[in-house]
Amino acid sequence: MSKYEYIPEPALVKGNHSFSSITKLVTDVNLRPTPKPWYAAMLLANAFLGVFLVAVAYLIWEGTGIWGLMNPVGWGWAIINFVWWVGIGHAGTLISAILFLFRQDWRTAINRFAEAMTIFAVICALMFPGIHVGRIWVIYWVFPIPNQMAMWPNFNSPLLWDVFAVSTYFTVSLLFWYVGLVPDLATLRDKAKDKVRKIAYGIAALGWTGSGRNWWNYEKAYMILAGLATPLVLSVHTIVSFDFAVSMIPGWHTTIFPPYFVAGAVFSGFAMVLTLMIICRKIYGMEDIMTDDHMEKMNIIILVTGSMVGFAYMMEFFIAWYSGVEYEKAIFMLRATGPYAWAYWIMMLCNVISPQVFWSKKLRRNVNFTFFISIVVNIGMWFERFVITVTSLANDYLPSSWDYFSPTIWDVLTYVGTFGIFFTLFLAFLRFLPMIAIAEIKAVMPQADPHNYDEETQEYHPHEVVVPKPQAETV
Amino acid sequence: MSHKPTITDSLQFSADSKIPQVLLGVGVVGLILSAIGYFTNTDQFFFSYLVSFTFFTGIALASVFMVMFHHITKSKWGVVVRRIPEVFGSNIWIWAIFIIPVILGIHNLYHWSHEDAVAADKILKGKSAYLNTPFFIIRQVIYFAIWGFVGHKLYKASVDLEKTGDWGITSLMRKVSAPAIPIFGLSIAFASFDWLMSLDPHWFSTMFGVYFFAISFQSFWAIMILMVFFLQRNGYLKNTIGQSHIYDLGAWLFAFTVFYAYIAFSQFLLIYYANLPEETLWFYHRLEGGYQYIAYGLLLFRFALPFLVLLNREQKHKRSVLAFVAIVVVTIHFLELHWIVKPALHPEEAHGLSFSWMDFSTFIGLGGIFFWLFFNRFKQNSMIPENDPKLDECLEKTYHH
Amino acid sequence: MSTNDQNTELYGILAEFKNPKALLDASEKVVEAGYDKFDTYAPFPIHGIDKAMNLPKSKLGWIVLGHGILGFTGAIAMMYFMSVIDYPINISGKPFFNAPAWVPVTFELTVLLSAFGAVFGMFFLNGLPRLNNPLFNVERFKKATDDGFFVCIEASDSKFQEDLVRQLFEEAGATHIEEVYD
Amino acid sequence: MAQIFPKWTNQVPRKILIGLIVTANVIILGIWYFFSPKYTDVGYAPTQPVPYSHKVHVDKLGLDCQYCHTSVFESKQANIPPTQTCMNCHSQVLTDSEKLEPIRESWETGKAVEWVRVHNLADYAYFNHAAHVNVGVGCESCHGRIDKMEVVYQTEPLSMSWCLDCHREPEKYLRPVEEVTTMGYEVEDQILLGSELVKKNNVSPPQYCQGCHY
Repeated sequence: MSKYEYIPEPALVKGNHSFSSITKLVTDVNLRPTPKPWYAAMLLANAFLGVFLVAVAYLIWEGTGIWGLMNPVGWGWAIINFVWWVGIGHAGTLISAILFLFRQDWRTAINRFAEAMTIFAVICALMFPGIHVGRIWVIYWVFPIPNQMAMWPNFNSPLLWDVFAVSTYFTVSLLFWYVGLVPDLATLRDKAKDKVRKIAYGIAALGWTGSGRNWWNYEKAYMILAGLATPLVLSVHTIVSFDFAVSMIPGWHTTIFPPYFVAGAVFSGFAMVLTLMIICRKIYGMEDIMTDDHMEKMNIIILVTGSMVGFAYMMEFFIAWYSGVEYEKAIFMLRATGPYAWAYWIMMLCNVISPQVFWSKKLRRNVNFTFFISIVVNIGMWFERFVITVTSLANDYLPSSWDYFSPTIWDVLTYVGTFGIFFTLFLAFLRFLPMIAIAEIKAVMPQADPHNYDEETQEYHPHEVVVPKPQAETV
Repeated sequence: MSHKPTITDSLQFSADSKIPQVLLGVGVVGLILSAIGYFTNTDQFFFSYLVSFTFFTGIALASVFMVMFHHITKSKWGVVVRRIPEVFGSNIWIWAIFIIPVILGIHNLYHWSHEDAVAADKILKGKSAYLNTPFFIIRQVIYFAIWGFVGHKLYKASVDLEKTGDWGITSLMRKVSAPAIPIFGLSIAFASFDWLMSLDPHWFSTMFGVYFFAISFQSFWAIMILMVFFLQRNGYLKNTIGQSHIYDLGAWLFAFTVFYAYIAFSQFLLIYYANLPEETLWFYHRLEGGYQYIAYGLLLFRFALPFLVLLNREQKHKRSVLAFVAIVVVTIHFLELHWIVKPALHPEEAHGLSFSWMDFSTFIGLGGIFFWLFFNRFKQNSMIPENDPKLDECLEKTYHH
Repeated sequence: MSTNDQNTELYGILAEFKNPKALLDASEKVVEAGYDKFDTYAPFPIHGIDKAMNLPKSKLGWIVLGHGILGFTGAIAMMYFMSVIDYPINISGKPFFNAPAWVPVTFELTVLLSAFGAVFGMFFLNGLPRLNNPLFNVERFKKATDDGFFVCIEASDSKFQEDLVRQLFEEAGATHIEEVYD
Repeated sequence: MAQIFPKWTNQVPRKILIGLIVTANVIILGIWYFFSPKYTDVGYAPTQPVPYSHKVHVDKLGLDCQYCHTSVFESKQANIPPTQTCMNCHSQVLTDSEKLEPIRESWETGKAVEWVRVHNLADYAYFNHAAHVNVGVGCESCHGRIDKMEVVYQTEPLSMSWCLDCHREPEKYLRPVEEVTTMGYEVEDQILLGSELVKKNNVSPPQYCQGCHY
């Protein structure tokens, strides 16, 4: 009839769920006995955590000399991993805050999950600036608290802005996450059978009752937090980009860095959320809530942000040529053809080319393929930070000091070890906290809207969309 | 939701309204006056013209962007106001004729277009593969071909949907919008390099395309607010565009105020901080000789005032407040373009902030034509995209607030 | 509140309703009847319940604004004291009062303090944490965090009369009514 | 559902809040006080291989600082004297003292006595004795009344803020160069004298980072 097919909005929750079946679906994960595979996974995560602890202990004992740092590359894997983890963290806040402001109700299926990922990723990220100073016991010097050196932090330093940005980001994300959790913790408190859980969830829920007066302030607070977190999340990776961009190093000093870093962060963050979501919804049987439609929407965001990153790569290259500055031109030529060309092309392939496959609707909805691409993207984003950090330093203004950077085993172990932190925390989260925002998902179900009830009988009467017949053939 | 909302307004812009004629008259007078300026002070004419041209072109481009985002995100909040940007976008292919004076004035505007100057300048020689007159013209043709096509295509799809009631057309809109967004992104960035950045041909900033996008988009929302108020003052769509829709426009203006501040500040900070001579000169010229007052004005009136006023929910509901902020933003947008463009005129002489009557005559002239084109098309069809699948939800959202 | 754990004192009357719409209508009726010490309980925020309950505007915005201003001025004052008054150091020839460079920290502290205001202000306005609540004595009240919709009129309301309250709830279509003791 | 928590728990949050505020302040003040060199370093008095008494040699016998620490006006270091300096007298005086056995041993073997360093600045801080004494910073300003010490101990914190106290207001501490080694130096109007000396010697102590850290 028509040349084009109208695709109606998919329902947010699949299956025939009631409020109580949603509660049961989500809280059962936390309340039933711990499954054996969970212990196995936790053990594995703890092993990696152990690797991290050993690597850090040795680092503190021996100093940063155990890493592959050298002249001229004095900033190696620590900064790369820091930026990578912080970037991953961005998706959680983006989903919970920005999509909330844009009234994207589909976010409710994944926001809890993504926020948890944010917090754990930021914890992993914070490890690196913490340990890279070498003398971790004087790390309190970075905070503006009085000390007997009569010394204050340097507020002109982008590294100090980082301290404020990342710690604020961590704190606000944690608060945001916790505020979202309170009603669900109350649900768990009321569902729990044994004493220990009752007390633990009871304390954490702060005595939440679901009072209308409380919800009223609560919604206001949530809205304000979303409004605060939105510029905050943009500011964090912007300030991380300032670490590089306020300097004069060719390849670092370029004005597009702030939005480009933010786009890259969202890009890698969504990829990580997808990786985790695809595994978890399978294991825990949450396919009714985390549907393929969610996956498709996230894949579109990956496509968009991947293209934005590609746009920035192009602008950098073009302007480097256009600027007429020899050093800028040289560094970009060296990136593409020099000693690190392999890393550059991995980055290009993973970040710019690979997400372009999501132009295909079929691939956007293919679970296995999405899983594959989500991992590819995260590899690509790691290499992006590698390319930025290492190439610009290894080949800077003075060719006589050019050198080739290689990591040591301790660089690798420290990085691999952070996965231990991440998965230990994440597994604990899955086990003990509701992985889906129960109250929020209920609120976006059609049954929750009083307008979907009949005025007289107060019976549920969902609104149905009727696609009209075209009046005439499309011209 | 059981009852379908009914539209009580007339959706047809009056065919015998005098508004288009008046606008056409104003536009023609403005352009004729400007033409006189061309003979009295040619350089001044072209610089003034460029400011006005980028002003209105930026609005039209932002309009198409807004429509594309609307389709891509399947938004429902703005269906009732969507026809306005659709019509702005639909005229880009006609608007393309106004790039011709910029091309004609290329030697007055752009230092790099002088071959002797390029030959004497090592840096310009390096850029000459991009910055040369024939390629400049080719690029303008490509830009306007893309923009004109997409803008008109999306308008036509919307009208088709209105006429036929075929919801399947929404899929077409999405299919056009999705690839057009990255193409628009690139073309707008390069257009901003061509029109504005290359006025100072030694200067460069990777962010400049995003910056031009940000300033244009912010003032686009202000124009939208003013357009809606203008229509409602003339008795149109009074009940169709409700308080909540106007609130949403205010919220978007607020959001893009923050976005603008973010982009503009980042660009400034990075250049200020590294303090490299090849970059800071641009800001140096724009922070002296009176131009610093516009720069401070940007901080105060383009960011601080709209931000502080619109922070409060209540204020975004007040029509007088919104109108005031919108007028301030539009004015400061004009001043910001002036601030970008004018210091490049006579860069070698001691220069200072000055306004010529041509700044205003070109603005009025191009503005008159721009809005004449708008109303001319606006009256041909319904003022809102009727039969849009999301229209009912959009109309109903008054109760959400 | 007394410290003995005897549940003897009447705290209020709790009624359960079958769905959000019924709760919305019921709270409208409670307001119409002139009660003001009452509350509704639901597992999620219900659209329009604020109007039905005739709730005043939340004061939270002002709390957040206050904290935001504190963060903003505090940040600038802190940096001014540390980098201009107490120990000025020349950093790459920039002025001591390096306004553009101070934007990030000022921004972050403004957001941080505002967020504290929003979260702790919300808990403060809601009277949380409050681990012991008379309503928890009611077995059915468990459903309030699952799929139950409740209204409770408190005994401390000046208009409170047990039989009238019960009657009101019955007329509003409550599925279950019981007393709450503290 | 039954209550999980008794009523008294409703009062706990307030107490926790107050506790947290107190704890936070205690931690900050604690670090400020206990992590400072004033607390950790002042009073450090290691046992030396030979119980050399400054009190006896300086206060009672009247030796000048420079008799032993000869290089203080010329060098970055105020040197510890070689065994030779001790033997100048102790080849004749107290030749049988048991306490002086390590000195005689060193004299015979040629191996230096291993004195324990008392005033130890961090490696990242550059300090030059000559630069300080030549503009009139007295020995006692940093080392205290050495002439009264049986065993040398650290009297000042040597923390950065302590350095800065003088670098910011040198006129409060400076004395004429010829009085540098004087112990117990006093003057009627220190500020007046100090200001004159600052002007005369053109003293401008660095307060930027690279003054000491490079």
